Order: sequence, then structure tokens, then C-alpha cells
Amino acid sequence: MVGKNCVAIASDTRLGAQAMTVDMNFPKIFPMTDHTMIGLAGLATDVLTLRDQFKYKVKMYHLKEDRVMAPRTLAHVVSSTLYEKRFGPYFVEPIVAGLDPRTHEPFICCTDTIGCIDFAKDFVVVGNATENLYGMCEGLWEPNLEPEDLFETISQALLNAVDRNALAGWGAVVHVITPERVITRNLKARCD
Amino acid sequence: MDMLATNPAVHPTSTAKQAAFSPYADHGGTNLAIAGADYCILASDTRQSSGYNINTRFAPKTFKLSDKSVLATAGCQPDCNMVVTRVKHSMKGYKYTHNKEMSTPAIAQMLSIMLYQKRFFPYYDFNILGGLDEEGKGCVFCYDAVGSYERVPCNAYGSASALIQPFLDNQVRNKNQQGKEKVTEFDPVARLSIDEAMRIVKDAFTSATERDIYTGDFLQIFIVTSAGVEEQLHPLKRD
Amino acid sequence: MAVEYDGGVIIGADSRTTTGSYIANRVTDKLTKIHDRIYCCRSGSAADTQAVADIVHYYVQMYSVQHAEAPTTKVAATLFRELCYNNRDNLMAGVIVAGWDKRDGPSVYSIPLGGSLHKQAYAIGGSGSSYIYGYCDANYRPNMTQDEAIKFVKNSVSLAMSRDGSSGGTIRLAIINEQGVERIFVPGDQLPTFYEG
Amino acid sequence: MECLLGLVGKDFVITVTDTSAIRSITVLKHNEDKTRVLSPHTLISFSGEAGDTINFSEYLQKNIQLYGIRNNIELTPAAAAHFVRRELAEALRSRNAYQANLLLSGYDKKKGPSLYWIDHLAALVQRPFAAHGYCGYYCTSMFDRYYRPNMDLEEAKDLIRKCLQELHHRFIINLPRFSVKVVDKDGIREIEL
Amino acid sequence: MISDIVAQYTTPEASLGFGSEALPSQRGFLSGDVAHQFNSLAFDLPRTQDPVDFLHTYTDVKSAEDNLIKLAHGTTTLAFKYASGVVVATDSRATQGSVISSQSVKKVIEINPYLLGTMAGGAADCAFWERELGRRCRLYELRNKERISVAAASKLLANMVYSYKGMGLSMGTMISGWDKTGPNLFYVDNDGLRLKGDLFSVGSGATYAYGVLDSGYNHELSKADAIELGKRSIYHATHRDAYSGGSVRVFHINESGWEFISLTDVDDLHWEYTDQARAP
Amino acid sequence: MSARIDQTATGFDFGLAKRNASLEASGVKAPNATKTGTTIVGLIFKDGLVLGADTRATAGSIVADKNCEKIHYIAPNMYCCGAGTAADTEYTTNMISSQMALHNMSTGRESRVVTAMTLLKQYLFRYQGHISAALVLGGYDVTGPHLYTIYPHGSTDKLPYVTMGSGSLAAMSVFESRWRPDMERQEAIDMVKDAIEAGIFNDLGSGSNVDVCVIEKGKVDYLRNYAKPNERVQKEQSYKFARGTTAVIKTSIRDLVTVTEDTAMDITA
Repeated sequence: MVGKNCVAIASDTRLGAQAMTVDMNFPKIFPMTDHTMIGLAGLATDVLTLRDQFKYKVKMYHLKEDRVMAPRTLAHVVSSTLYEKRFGPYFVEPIVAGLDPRTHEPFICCTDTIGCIDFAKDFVVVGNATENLYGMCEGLWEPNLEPEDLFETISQALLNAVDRNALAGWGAVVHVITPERVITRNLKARCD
Repeated sequence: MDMLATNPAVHPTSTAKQAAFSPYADHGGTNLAIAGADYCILASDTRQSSGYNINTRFAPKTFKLSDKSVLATAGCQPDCNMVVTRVKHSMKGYKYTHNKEMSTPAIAQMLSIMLYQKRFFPYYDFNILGGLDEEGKGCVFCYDAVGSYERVPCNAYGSASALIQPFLDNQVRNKNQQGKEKVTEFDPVARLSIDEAMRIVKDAFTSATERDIYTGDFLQIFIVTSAGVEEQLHPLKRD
Repeated sequence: MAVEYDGGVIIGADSRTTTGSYIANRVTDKLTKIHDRIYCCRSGSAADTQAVADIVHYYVQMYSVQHAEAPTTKVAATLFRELCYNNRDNLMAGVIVAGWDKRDGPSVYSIPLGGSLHKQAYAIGGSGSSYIYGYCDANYRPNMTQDEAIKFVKNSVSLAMSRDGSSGGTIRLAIINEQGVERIFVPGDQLPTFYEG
Repeated sequence: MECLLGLVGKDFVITVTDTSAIRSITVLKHNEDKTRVLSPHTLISFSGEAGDTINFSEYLQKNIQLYGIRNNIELTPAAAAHFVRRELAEALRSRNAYQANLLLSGYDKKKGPSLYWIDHLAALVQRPFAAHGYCGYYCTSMFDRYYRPNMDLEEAKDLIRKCLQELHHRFIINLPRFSVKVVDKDGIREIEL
Repeated sequence: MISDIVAQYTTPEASLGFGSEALPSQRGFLSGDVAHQFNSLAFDLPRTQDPVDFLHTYTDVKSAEDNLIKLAHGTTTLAFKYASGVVVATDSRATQGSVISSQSVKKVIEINPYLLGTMAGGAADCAFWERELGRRCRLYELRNKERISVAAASKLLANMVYSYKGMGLSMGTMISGWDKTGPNLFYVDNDGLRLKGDLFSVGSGATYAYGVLDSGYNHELSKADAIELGKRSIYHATHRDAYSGGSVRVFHINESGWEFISLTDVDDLHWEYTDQARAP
Repeated sequence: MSARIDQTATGFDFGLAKRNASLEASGVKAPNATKTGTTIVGLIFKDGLVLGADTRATAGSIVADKNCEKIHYIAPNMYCCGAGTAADTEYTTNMISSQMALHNMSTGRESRVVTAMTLLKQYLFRYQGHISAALVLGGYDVTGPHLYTIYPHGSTDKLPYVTMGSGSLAAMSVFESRWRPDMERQEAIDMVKDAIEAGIFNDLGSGSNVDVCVIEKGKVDYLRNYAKPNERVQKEQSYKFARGTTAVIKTSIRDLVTVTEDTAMDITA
């Protein structure tokens, strides 16, 4: 979700094997640069594999180019990594959210499993509670929310959406990225 | 053994091989209902579609049963019409037998059994029965296809139900909001004035229209109060 | 379809390509140029036939550069046969090759789906052809004049178009002889008409 | 059919594995050891496809021991866990997935005891307690109910006893004997319940 | 002759719908036991080669056809006998696929003041047949001037369901109550299986409940401890099983019949228990 | 110095295909790829050609992107609208665009539409339709304006007016009834807008806005969101929450001053 000079990214923290909840502390959002984070929803093993791959690519970029990778660039890196596996894709739908390192302009996007980028100005949703999240975000979001208000809106959207989906929930983590700082909060979510 | 005389497997049904015919089709559309202290709102869009084509932009699927009850249907349109016809038919029989209009909870129980009677050839139709109960309080009953029902403060069914339902949980039942009074099972009535509820209904449908391709065209709203049933029609996006 | 006549060949086709029941292109040009005096009629999968025709066109261009003379129709037809036969499991392509050359004069070759090659006096193909076998057998005569041949092709194709759902639109003809190639276009509203009940 | 349990205590990790080697309906062996020592303070226990589990865990054993010899320092449990996950994930692409569910328990001089749950698709998560196989359906809720952080050995053994008793009581498969191993600062040892 | 032809094309009156039977049936409105007129609930069947296969295609979650009619499934219920009665506890979630359709389902069905039934599997199946069982138990009382025993009631349900064996009903229920012989508990499911027992758990979260229930059970529990054990077992099941959740509904049965104890949201229980765990 | 571009070394890696097959067999459902239902059109008028497209991308029955771009740049004088699997249209047009740039540099001439068409058709033919991209390619080169449709299996048509995508029937009805040769620029643009709007309103797979791209000799006007007939109405009320509405367990703030290193293995003895 995009706010006034800030972006927020949130995810549930469940790791499950079909019906059984194995772990309640499996965050799916990974920091890539100071101002950019990646959220990976889907098959746990691919989430971890891609986290390592993207972290590697971002660090190599930093070493080679001696500048921090902008979120828009990272979006294309993610997209081409996925499209390379067009006929045997990773079961993951990534979200990229962050601020441009120079202009601090908010940027969010998501891609499908084969890398089709969806640049959005308001919000993007992925995972297995997508329909619920679309309903919530479309209803609650409004432009130019301050970081504190954006936090409330994205949290309410996530919590109410996962409460209507059996396979999501068991805790939630929300990151709000502003030019000065990253505020990370763990929410008190239903654990049933 | 008065139930089913013979074992279904040898039932003398036609032996002709059934082509890939499916008796069901999903005609899309979304319904929503909110029960208030002294009112009940039922809203539904009027678009009927199959696949990527719009059959018509105005095919109402919510029907007034009496001054105190309204039935909203969604799913396969012929099944929906059949259910509405049979409910009206039974209500008329009840009126001639007992010389009084059926109350909404009575209709609810009857509809449940009527749907269960088709348990082995279900109606593809997800109903929401709304209205005022005997004490004049708003009531909403939501059903699955074969008759399991439950009285709830608010509910959404149809193609965009996954989009609207969490929104209602949040805004009507105040879920996940610290400090706000929760709506419990014992008093399943929304703590909202009619105006607040109407605003939420309209926003819910404009949000659903944005994201669900099967919802749109017109929004038909029935407001059931002690004064009777008021019907409104509002335009929605047509893309 | 294509037919030999005294001094050249006439090649003709309808102009309808469909995807399912929708007419994707109602003015398609199914007469594809392979060389100055060699054309082919494509039927079956548009993608397959276009690809095969492009490849043969490429080889024929290389042939004419290497031999400093135009290829015979037989050469073009054999190239088609090589491609269609060797890939017959992955292709759905029925091709009729017609042309004029110094060695053999006018000639018509037919390469049906299986990839076999047949030199014939006239050849018909595509989904509409099954309706006009009778008419063609009854009305074909060897060594027709150019006008007789044109009328023969026009009538045959028009009959096929009226009976077969996936044929229609306009008729595109080409007269190929020593002088060169002359294109004839028969708009959809000027087709020869027959008894339609 | 096989069962793996793991539990992190105050300064140790307990790992429980069943000891039956079963082929179709027959128990071929009653004292099968379903664990491998990866390094003096790291133990891996496995369940799944017979060939895959042995082959894969011995492959890990060799490589981690080689690391110790080459670098003259024992690979920490955290590093070992991520190494195992990377190997398993890579195997997913080059061949059919290894049908091997793993529990990796280790003791790190600086960070203390740790337990890693890794499934056959290479999902990895660090857990205070974990289970693989059908015993998870019974024991996970018991762990939720009775587990406390920093349990001592006696309390942990008591909880494990409760779990095994529940399995004998409710679980259809008869798993008569279990091997219980403890990993702590002194290394790996087998104990009796 | 004519009537045979006409009969061919008109659906028999009885199958027009349960409600329509309020009309006087052919056997005369007043003659004989009035209750009989409600007996012949004829189910409509699809005119296909194999009606069961038809139903499977359109309602089974696992069928290839993107099943249009998802029925509510998934649950955790338990009941156990102990010294001073029977504890019945259930969760309250209904799911259709991975969508939670409700978090407030009443899964304990009050058959009569001395009999309780629980709901697991098909919500509509359990609700309908246990309501039908209530009707028949009432008829039994009217006909025999004494309350029906739990064994007989559970047998009635088993027989009713057995007549539809294989047709796709999905029901796993526990009939419990207090009768002349004291507290009784029976497990009945849609295969017609009927088991008398002291302790059962049914549903997708049953194994999790068993873990806590077995380890905490003993026959001499106090009423308060028994109720707490029942509530806690359901909580642990909802915590680990994705298809159970909502709130825990607890009933207690003693000689004077059943008594509704509590309805507690699982969320409150979770944080209460985690604080408890951290406290000592 | 061969201008031939080596197309064999495409970057597809089939490594996971075997794993995915076994995964799907064990019941793991593969998330679906965004598909664009789409209405895309093109028509030729007196001084050049006009391309048009809607801006809705769908994932199943849900609108994934309400304002996506379906008109892709190929060359300075050439654009291409894409329908079908969104990622395929994106990457296919992107790849051919880069090959056209290379071709342009090595031949030193302005690129031709037929070149792009041939590159696209051979690429799609090679993948036998598995890369599902249905394209409307239009451009104005030295030989004049050209308009092609390219189907996922690799077949192409050259026509004065074309429509593709799930809304193509609705759009074609507009063209069939109103198209005339040698129309003026504004009349052509209006007709394209009406055709796209026919798709937007009558086809559920298309929606939101109309993008138009007018290509004339040496001049391109890419009119992004030329028409926006589906603006959302003002919401009835704001749903801003009171601060503190959401229950929080733990908060941690990281000031973006220090760069945190990853947890490297502590190798001190």
C-alpha cells in the first residue's frame, strides 16, 4: 500500500502443511535494501530459495554499480528471474515495495508466478486470500495517508481478510517504510 | 421402510449415456444483507452474465415475499427462480391454512427443509433471506445450497462475496477493531443507523464492481422497515 | 484449387480464415507467391502452412541465386513435400503448388496432409473440396482455353463456398503462364450463383 | 508411517525417532537408527523414502565433516541447517525431490541449543518443538499445551513420555520402540526414557 | 389408463416440497396418525445414469469439475462421559473450500431437553437429520409416555442415515444424554456406524483434540475441571487445524438434562492461555 | 558482422518442470498467471494507422490491474498491442523490440514492420502456441503504413482493420459497420475509441480506460488513457481508522542510518 511519501507492506506469518499449521513465525517479507522490501507469497521452499537469489542479486548489484538498487529496477530483476522459468515456474507471487533511494518516491508492484509486473498506484495483493484482500483494500484505501494512518488501514485490511481464509493468519507483521525509518510491528491476530 | 423404496443405483432412470451436459450454470451477480435494530437492508446487483458475455444488465434476483420478508438469490438463475416460486407457493398455502402471513423465521425454517428436499439434486442457488422477525427486529438468514442456515447480522453471497464479506466483518461487526463493541451471536443485529448501513452497502458494491468482472450495471436495494419494503435502484459501472 | 490449361495454370481460392466459428479474416489471400511463376494454395493450419511456405520461399530464393535461373514447379513442390513429409506428425498442412516453367510448362502438384506428392491435371484441397469432387470430375476437360479454365475454377470454388461453412468471402484467382502472373479478384457479391433451395 | 519428534530444553535438544524399518506390511527391523551424526554437536534425524533418506543424510554427513576437517572449525547448527536446505532445494530441480523429512538438532557454544524443521520440499523453519509424520497430528497440540521454554531434562522426558503414551493409545500404527537422543554441550548421547 | 399416462408426466404431489404437505394428503386428513403425513419426504433425484456420481461431480471438494456447490465442512467436536455427567464441546467454524463461510455455527443441536447431538461433516445433513430425530423422539414420548433412551435415539438416527448409505451424506455426530441408565454417549456417522463409548472426538481437528483430551482425562474429574478440559481440547484443535476455529461452545449433561455452559471466542482463550504459560 | 540474431539461445530453463509435475500431482495448486481478457484494435487511415487497447488485466474473475499498458513499444515507428498471457505479451514484444534495435543498428536503416512481424511469427511458431500472445502489430515504415495480427501459434494476417482479444467481436462490430478507406485522423481515432469502448462495456474480460496510439509518417502520438469512461465514483465515506485501532504486540523501529550486515557465521574459536 502506498501512503503520503511512504509505503507499507504486510504479511501473515503462517507456515502450514495443508490443514496443519506447522509454524506461526514464518514471515514472508524480506528487506533487500534500506528502503526496499520484497514479500513472497506461495510455496515455502520457493519463498526461501527466491529470497536468497534476490538478496544475492541485490548485493552483487550494489558491489558492481556502487549504488543502491531502486525498487523499480528490483521489480524487473524479480520479473526476469521468474520469466526465465516460464515453463516450470516457481510457485510464488512476489511483491516489491519501497522508496526510490534518490527521490524517495513511493513504489509498489506485484507480479504473477511468471513475472508479469502489475505497477499499481494504490495497493497490490498476493497469496491465497487475494480476493478477500482486494475487497478490503478497495474499500478501505484512500490516497495520501500518513504513515500512522496507513499502518492502521493496511493492518485492518490484512487482519479482516485473513480471518475469512482458513489457510492464512496466525500472526501478522507490518512494515511501514518512510524516508527516515522503517517501523516494524507484529499484530495481535487470531490464531485459529 | 417408508423412505426411499428402492436402492438408488437400480432406480429405473434412463440408461442413455449422458452427454457432457451440465444442468448448472453460474450466472454471476452478488448479494448482500445487513440486519439493523429495526430495519433490514438487502442489496444485489442486477447483472446476469455467462462466461465473458453479459446476458442482460437488468435481471433482478431479489424478490419481495411479503411486507416483512425479502429473499435474495444468487447462482444458477433458473434454480433461483424455481426456489422463489416454491417459497411463494408454500407461503400462500400457509396463509390459506393458518390465516396469517408467515413470519421471516418461519419462512427461514421452511426454506431450509425445502432446499434439503433437493439434497441429492441440489438447487445451485445461495440464498439470503432478510426481513423483520416477530419482534420487529432486523433478521438475516444465510444458506448454503442444501439448506444449512444461520441467523447473522450481515452476510454477502455471490461472485464477489469473498471481496465484500471481510469488509462487512470489519465495518458492520467491528471485528479486529480495539475499543469497538462487537456484534455477538446472542444479539445478531448491527449497531448502525440506516444511513450508516446504506453508505457501507454502496461502498461495498462500488468496491466489488471495481474488482469483480461479474458485478456491475445496477444496484437494487430493498429496505425493510415496519413501514414496509422500500425499493431503490442505483447505477453501477458497466465495464 | 489449381488447374492446368493450354499454355498455363489457373490457381484459385476462397478468402475465409476462421478461429472456431468466428471469421478471423474474411479477405485472406491464400495464394502465396513462391517464385515469379510459382504459387501455392494453403489449407489446414494457417500457422503451419505460412511457416512452411516461408521456408520454401527462402530455399527457392537461394536456389535461384545458386542456379542463376528460376526453379521448376517440380523443385518447389518437392521442397514442400520434404518439409510436409518429414514433419507430418507436427504439421496440419495441405498445399497445392501450381506454376509455369520453361522445362515442363504449366504443372500442378498436390501435397495432402500425409505429405505425399501428386502431379495432377487439376487439384482441389481444403475443407470445401469434398463438396465439389463431383462437379470438377464432370466439368474438367484437358487443354481448356484460359477463359474456360477461369470459369471452371470460379464455379468450383463458388460451389464449395456456398456448401462449406469454413469457406467463403471472395474468390482470388491467378493466371500463371509464360507472360507472367495476372491476379483476378471476384468480390463476395459477384460470385457465380447456383440453385440454393 | 514413521515418527520424528524434537524438543528444545534449557541447554539441550531432545530428538525422538521410531526404530521400526517397515516394508509393505512387515517390520523388517526393530532397532533401526534413523539419525546421523553430522558433526559432534549436530544431529540429523530423518523419515521418508528409505533410499532417499539414507543416501541424502550420509551425503550431508560427509560434506559437513569435510567442512570441519578443511576449516578446522565445527559448522554451527544454523549454518548446517541452511546448507541442508540449499542442497535439498537444489535437488528439487535436478531430479525428483528427495522424499526426506528432516529434523536437525544442534548445540552451539555461543547460541545454545536449536532445532530446525525441514520438510521434503526444503521448507526450513527454526522451532522450539517440531514433529514429522502422523505423530504431529497428536503431539503438536500436546506440545502446545505442556511445553515451557527452558524445561530441564526431567520435565522434557516426562512430556515425551506423555506423547509416546498418546501415540500408543490413539495411533493405528504400532511403534513399539523409540530411540531418544540428546544433543548438548557435551555432544550427542542416547538416553532411556 | 388415462391416469397412468397423466401420472407419468406429473411429479408426485409428495415431492413437490415438504411445505406443500400441509395440504390434506390422499389418505384423508384426520384418519390415522396425523404424523404419518410428514413421513414420506421423497427426495428428488437427478434423471441420470448414476445419481451418486452426479452428486459427487458437483459437490465433492476433490472432484475435477470446479464444483459449483461447495457444502460447509471441517470442524472439531468432542464429548466425554465422566463421574458426574457428560461434557460436550465443539468449535463454531464452517468452511467451503478454504473460504470461512461462518465463525458462529451452532454445532450442538438440542434434540430435546435430555438429548444433545453434535454436528461434524455436512452442516445441512447433521442439522436436518438431527431435527428429524428430535421430531421422532417427541413422537416416541407421545406414543409411549416415557422419554426415549439415548441408545434408542442413536439407533433411530443410525437407521435413518443407513437407508441413504452411499448416496453422499456426510455426517459424524455424537448423540449424548441422560436416561434411566444414567449418562450415555454414542457416535453415529453417515456410514451407519454406531459406537457406544466414553470419549469421542470427531472432525478434521479430532487428532489435536485427542492429544490434549487423552492426556488430561480421568473419570473422577470435577465438573469444573471436566469443562475446562473440554474447552481446552477444542482450543488446541482450533489452534493447529486450519478448518476449525471461531468459538468454543460447551454443554454439560447431568440427571436434570443438558445445560449450556459457555460460548468463548477462541481468540480470547489463546491470549489467556499464552499469558498463563508465560506467567509461572 | 552478421545481422542475424541468434534466436536459439533463449533463456528458458525447464529445470522445475519435472518438480512441478510431481507437486501438482500431490495436490499443490499452482497459482494462475495473469491473463488479459483484453480488447485490442488497429486500423489504417489516410495518413497512417491507429492502435487501441483497453487497460484491464484479469486473474480469473478478479481484476488484477485496472490500468495496465497493453500497447508496447517495438521501434520508433512501430507499436504492438498484446492480448493473452500478460507476461508472454510483455516479454515477447520486449525481446523483438531489442532485436529490432540491433537490426536497426546493423543495417543503419529505419526498421520495417514486416521484419518485426517475421521475427514475432517465427518465435511464436517455435513454441507452438505455448507462449500465448495474440498481437496487433502496427507501424509506418518507408513502404507506408502496415497492420498485422499475429496469433499465438504463429499465423499472421495483413488487413486494413483488425481486432483481437476476448472483446474482439464487440470491437469488430463497430469496425465492420463504420470503417471506410482513407479516413481523416480524428474520425479514425474516434472509431478506435468507440471500438475499444464496445469491448470495455460488452466484454467482461475488458474494462477501465482506452489507450490510443496514432502512428503517422515520422510521428507517433501515444495517447495513454485517451478516454477514462470508468472513473470510480467518490466513496460515500472515508474509512480512516482511529490510531490505535489495531492491537499490536511488538514494535521495532530501524533508523535508516546504519547498514545492517547479515548474520555471518561467528568463526572465532
